[in-house]
Amino acid sequence: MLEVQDLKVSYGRLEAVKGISFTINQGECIGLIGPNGAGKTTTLNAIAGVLKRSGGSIAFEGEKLPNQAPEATVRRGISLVPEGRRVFQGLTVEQNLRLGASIRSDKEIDSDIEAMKKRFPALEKYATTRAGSLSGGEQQMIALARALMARPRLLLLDEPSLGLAPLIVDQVFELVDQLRSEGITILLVEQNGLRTLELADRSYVLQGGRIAMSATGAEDFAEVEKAYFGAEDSNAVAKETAND
Amino acid sequence: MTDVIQAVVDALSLASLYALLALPVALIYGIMGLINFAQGELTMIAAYGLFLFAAVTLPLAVFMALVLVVVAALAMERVAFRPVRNSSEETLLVTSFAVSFLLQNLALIIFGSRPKSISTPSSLSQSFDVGGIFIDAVAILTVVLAVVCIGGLVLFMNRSRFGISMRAAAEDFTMARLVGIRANAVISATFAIAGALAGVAAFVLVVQSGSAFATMGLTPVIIAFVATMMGGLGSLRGALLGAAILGVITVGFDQILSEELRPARDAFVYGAVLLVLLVRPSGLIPSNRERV
Amino acid sequence: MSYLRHRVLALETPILLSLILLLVTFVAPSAGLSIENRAIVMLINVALVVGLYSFAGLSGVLTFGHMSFMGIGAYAGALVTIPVVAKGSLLPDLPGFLANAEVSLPIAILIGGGLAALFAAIISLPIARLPGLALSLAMFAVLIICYQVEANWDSLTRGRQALLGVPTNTTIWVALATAIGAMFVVFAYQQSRFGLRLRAAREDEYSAAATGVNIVRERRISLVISGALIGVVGVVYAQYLGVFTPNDFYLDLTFMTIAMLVIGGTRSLTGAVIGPMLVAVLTYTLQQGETVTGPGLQQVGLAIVMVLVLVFRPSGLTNGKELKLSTVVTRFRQGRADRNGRSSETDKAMTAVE
Amino acid sequence: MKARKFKYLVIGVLAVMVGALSACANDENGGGGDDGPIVVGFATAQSGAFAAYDEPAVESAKLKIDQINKAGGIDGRKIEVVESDTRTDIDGARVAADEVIEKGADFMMVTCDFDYSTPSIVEAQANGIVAMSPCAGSTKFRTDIIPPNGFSMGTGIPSEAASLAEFGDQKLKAKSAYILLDPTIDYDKQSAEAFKQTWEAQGGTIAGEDTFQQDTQSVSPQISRIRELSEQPDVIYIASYPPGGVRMIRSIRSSGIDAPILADANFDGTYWLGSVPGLSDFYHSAWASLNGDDPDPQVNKMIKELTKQHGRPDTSIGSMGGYSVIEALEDAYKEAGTTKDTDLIAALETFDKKKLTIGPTTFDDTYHITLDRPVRIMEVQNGKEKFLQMWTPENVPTLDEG
Repeated sequence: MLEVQDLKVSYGRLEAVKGISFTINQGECIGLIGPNGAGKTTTLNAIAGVLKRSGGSIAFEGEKLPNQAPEATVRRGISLVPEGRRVFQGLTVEQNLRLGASIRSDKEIDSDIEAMKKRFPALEKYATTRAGSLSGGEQQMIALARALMARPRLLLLDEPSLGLAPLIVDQVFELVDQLRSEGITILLVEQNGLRTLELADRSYVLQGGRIAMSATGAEDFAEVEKAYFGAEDSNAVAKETAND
Repeated sequence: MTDVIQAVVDALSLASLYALLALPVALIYGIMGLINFAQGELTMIAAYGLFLFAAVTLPLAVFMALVLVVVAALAMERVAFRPVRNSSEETLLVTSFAVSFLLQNLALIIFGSRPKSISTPSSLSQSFDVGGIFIDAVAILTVVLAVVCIGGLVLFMNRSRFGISMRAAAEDFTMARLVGIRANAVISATFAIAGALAGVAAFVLVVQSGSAFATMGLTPVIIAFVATMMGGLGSLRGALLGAAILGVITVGFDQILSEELRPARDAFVYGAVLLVLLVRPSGLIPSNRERV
Repeated sequence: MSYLRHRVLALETPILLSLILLLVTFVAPSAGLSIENRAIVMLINVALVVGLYSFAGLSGVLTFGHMSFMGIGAYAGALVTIPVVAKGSLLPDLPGFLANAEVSLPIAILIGGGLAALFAAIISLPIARLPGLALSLAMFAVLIICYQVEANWDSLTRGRQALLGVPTNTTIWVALATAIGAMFVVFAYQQSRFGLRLRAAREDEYSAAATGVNIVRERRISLVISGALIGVVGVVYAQYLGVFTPNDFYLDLTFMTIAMLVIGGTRSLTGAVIGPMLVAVLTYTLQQGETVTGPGLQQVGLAIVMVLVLVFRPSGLTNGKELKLSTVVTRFRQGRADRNGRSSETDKAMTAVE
Repeated sequence: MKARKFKYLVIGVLAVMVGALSACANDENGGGGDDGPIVVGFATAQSGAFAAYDEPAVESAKLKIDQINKAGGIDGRKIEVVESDTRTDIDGARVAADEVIEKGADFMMVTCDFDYSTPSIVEAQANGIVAMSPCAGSTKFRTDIIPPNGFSMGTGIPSEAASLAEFGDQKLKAKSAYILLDPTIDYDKQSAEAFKQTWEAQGGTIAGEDTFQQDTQSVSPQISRIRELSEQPDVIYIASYPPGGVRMIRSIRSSGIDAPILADANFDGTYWLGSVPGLSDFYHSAWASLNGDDPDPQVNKMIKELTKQHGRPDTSIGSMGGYSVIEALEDAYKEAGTTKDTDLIAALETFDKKKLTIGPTTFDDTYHITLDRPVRIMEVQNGKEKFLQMWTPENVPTLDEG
C-alpha cells in the first residue's frame, strides 16, 4: 500500500533521514521506534508532505506522492496526527472535527461527527467548548477524531502517548488496536518501544536517520534495546530504558 | 459636558476608521506572518479607482473600486508574496516595503504628485446638530461601515465553513494544510478580504477628504501597524482593541494638550503606545498563534 | 610572525571590505564631483547600515527606530560645530553652553556619538526587556517621539525649518574612515563573547538562555553600541549635508536602510556592507537610464530589483556568509581542479563546513 | 556553489562601480565660460513631491528660453539646457547640482523650496555660478544666511500673508480672524505668523489659533473648537496645503461654518476644487490667474502659450517663477556681460521693482527675494474661481528670521 524508497530529508545542510526504505501492506500496523533525533518524526512528516524530501520516492496505492503538499496527500487518503496533537485551540471541539472533513463534501459528514462523539464520549460532552481548554488526553482524542473525519486509509500517528497519564496511554493503544481491526492501515511513531512492538505487526528501529533493524514482536525487545544502545545520543537511550 | 460627549463621538468615529485600517493587517499577519506595509497602497489604489469611475455614478465607482482593489490584492499576493511565503518575517516585511514603494512610485508616474479631486454626494458631507453635539454624516458612515465590516467578518469567521478554515489556518497553518485546507485558497481569500477592507477604508477617506494621492496610504498603514502590534499581533480582537485605544488617545490628546504642545501631539500618542508596550509586551490580547 | 598572520587572518573580512571601500574612495573623485558626493553618501550609508546591523543583524530583532540615534547625533554634532556668530542669529534662544560651543569634527563626533549612546542606554533599560516584535514597535514609537521633539523644539533645533550653517567637514576620507571604523568596531563586537552570546540568542533564544546567556543584558549592550555608531554617522552625515531637517532622519531613511540591510543579508557584516553599495550602484545606473525613459525609473526599478532579490535570495545576497579571501582562493583552486576533471567532493565538504 | 555565485556578485558590483566611475571621468567642464552658448542647468525635482512645483517651472523656463533663442539669444549667445533630478531629496539636491555643473551649467535653476534648494546653492557657489529658485517664498534668501549666489524669484511669504490680512480687513470688513495652522512645513508656519502680525498691527482681533496635522485622520476636534467659540470669527485663515488643507476646508464647510476663508498661494489652482463641491467665500492669493482674466495681458499671453504646449498648468506659482527666472537671467546678463557669479549677482542686486512677467522684482545686497510684490486675490464662489483684484501690501512684516 505504501512504498517508501531511499527516502532522504535534509534540514538545510543537516541530513536527518539518510535513505530509508520500507513497505506497508493494506491493514497492517507498523511501528517506527528509535531514540530522539533518529528521524522518526521527520520520516512521518515527509510522508505526510509537511517536509520536503531531498531524495527517494514515496508511493501510495501504486501512485507516487507529491512532494511537500500536505493538502494533496490528505486527499489521497493519508492523515497525520502530529506530535503534540495540535488541535485548533481557539475553535470548538465540533469545529475541529468538521475541519477534519475539509476534503469531503458528501452528506455523511454530520453523521460521521455523531459517530465520533459516540466513540469518544468526552467529545460529546464538550462539543461546543474551545478545544484549547481541554486536557491533554481529551485533546489527543480530538486530534485522532479529527484525522479520522477525513476517512483515511492510512493513518500516521506521531507519539500519540507522549505526555499522557498511564491510564490514558492504555486507552490510546487500545484505540489504535481497534482502528487496525477496522481495516485502517497505521504507521505509528513511538518512543514507547515495548508497547509498540507488542502492538505492531512489524516495527523498524531507526537510528541516525537509517533503519537499524526490523522487529516483529515483543520477543525481539532485547535485540531492539541493543540497537538502541548503539545510538549516539546516550541520554535518549537512558530515558528510553527508564520509560520502559 | 457637551465637550466630553463631543469628544466621545469624535473618538468613536476615529476608532472605527482605525479599526477598518487595522483589521486587514491583523488578518494577513495572522494567516502568514506578514506585516503588510503595502496594505496602505491597496487603500491608495481603491481611492484612485474611485477617482477614475466617480465621473459615472458613485455606486458604480464604489463597485469598480472594490473590484480593482481586490484584483490588486490578489495580484500582489500572487506576484510578490507567494514566492517568499516561507521566508522569515523580516523578509516578508521588507518585501512589503518594496511592493509599497513600487506602487507608490507607479502611482506618482501615472497620476502625478498633485492630489486628484473626487466629488462625493453632498449628503455624505453634511453635519447634524444634536443638542449641541455636532455629528458629521461621514462619522456616522464610518461607524456604520466599521460595524458592518467587523460584524460581517465575525459572522464569516465563526459561521461559514471557509471562515472557520481561515481561523484554523491562522492558528496553525501547517496543521490546517494537514487536514486538507488549501493554503493558496486561504491566503488568496485573506488577501481578497484585505483588499475589500482597503476599499471600504478608501471610501471613508475619500468621503472625508475628497481627494486621492499617491502617498495617502502611508499614515493609515502606520496606524494599522501600531494598532495591531499594540493589540497583540495576529489577534483580530487585539487589533480592534488596539485601534480603539489609539483612536481614543489621539482624540484625547487633541483635547487636553495646550495649543503650544498640540503640534507635537503624536509624541504624546506614541509615548502612550510605548507605555502600553512596556506593561503588556505581547500586546493587549496576545494571540495563541504559533509560528512554525 | 605566525601570531601576526593569525591576527590578520582573523580580521580578514573587515580588511577585505575596507580594501573595497578604499578602492572606491580612490577612484570616485577622479570621476567628478557628483560621483564623489554619491560615493560619500554611499560610504555613510555603509557605516549606517553596519551600525544598524550591529543590533538588528546580530540580535535578529528588526528595529524601526534606530534612525532616532542618527537624528540625535546629527543635531548634537551640528549644535556644537555651527560657528558661534551664526548661532547667534540662527538660534538666539540657545542655552549659553551650547551658544558658545564651537568644536572640531572629532570632538563633535565624540559628543554626538556619546549622546546617542547615552540615549540608547536610557531607553534600553525598559526596551531591551521586550520580546522581538514588541521591541521593534517600541523602537518605532521612540523614532516618532524623537522626530516630533526635533520638529517642535524650535529653540534648539529650529523645528521643521532646516538647520543651516553646519560646517561641511565631511570629505570622502572622513566618510571612508567612518565606514571602516564602524566595520572594525562591529566586527570586533560580533566576534567577541558578547557578540557570540547575542548571536546564540538569535539562533535559539531558549537554549541560549538555558546556557546562561542573559539576553536582556546582551541586547542592552548591542543597543548602546549600535546607538553610538549610528549617532556618529549622524554627526558625519550632517557635516556632509550642511543643511538638514528632522525629516532626513525619519521614515524614508528608516525604510531605506532596512531594505539595504535585508538585500545585503541581515546575517553577516559583509551583507551590511554590500547592501548599501549595491543600492548605490543600482540607483546611479537607473538614473542614467532615466534620460531615456523619463523620471521615475530609478524608484520603480529599485523596488522591482528589491522584490526580485527577496524572491530569489530570501536571506539576502550574502545569505549569512562573510567575505573571505581563503574561501575565494579555495574556490578558485577548486574551479581549476574541477576543470581538470576531478570530483567536486571537496566542494560539497566545504559547503557543509560553512 | 552558492558561495561562488556570491563571489561573482561582489566582483560584479565592483566592476560596475569602477566602470561607471571611469565612464564619467572625462566629463569635467567648468561653468562660467564667456563664449559659446549659455548653459542653464535645471537641478530640480522631476520626481517626488516637489515635482508638482518644479516641472511647471521648468516648462515655462524652457518656453522663455525658446523665445530667447528664436530671437537670436542673449547678446548673441544662445541658451542650452541641461537637467538633473533631485528626486525631492536633500542630498539628491546636492548631487543634482553637481551633475548640471559637470554638464557645464553657467546658471542654475534650483528647486522650489528653501530647505531643499540650499545644498544646490552651496554647490553652485563653489563653482562660481548663480542659482535661482523659481518660487521658494522663504525670506531666508538672505546673504547673511545663505551664500550670496542664491536667489529666489518667488514672492516672500510675508508679502502674501500681509496682502490677505489687509484684504480681509479692508474689503471683507472682518474684525476677528481665526488661524488654523498645519505645521508640517515651515512655509505655513511663516505664513500664519506673518498673517497674525499684520492682522494685529492693523487692529484686528485674533479669535483663536489652532493647529492640525497634514496627514491626520480626524479634524473633528479642530472643528469643534471653532464651533464652541462664543463668537464666530469673521474670517478663517488656513495655513496649509492640499490635500490636508483641502480636507480641512471641506470639513469646515460641511459642518456649516460659513465664515470667509483666506489662504495663501499653496491653494492656487483649480485642480482641488472638486474636493469641496460648491465651495464659496474662499479667497486665496495667486501669482497669476490661469483663467484668462489676468489683468496683465503679458501673463495671459504666456499662460496661453504654455497651455498650448503642455496643457493648462495646475498652479500659477511654478509657471510664473520659471519664466521670470530666465527673464532675470537675460536682463542681468545684458547688464553684466558674463555669467560669472560676482558680476551677475551685482547685476541682479540692481533690480529695483524691475518689471518682469511675474511682477516687479527687487533684490538688494541683503534680500535675494522680493518682499513686497503685489499679489492677485482670487475668489471662489460656487466652486468657480475667478480673479478678483490685485493687492499691493502696505505693511509687510519682517519675520524675526535667523
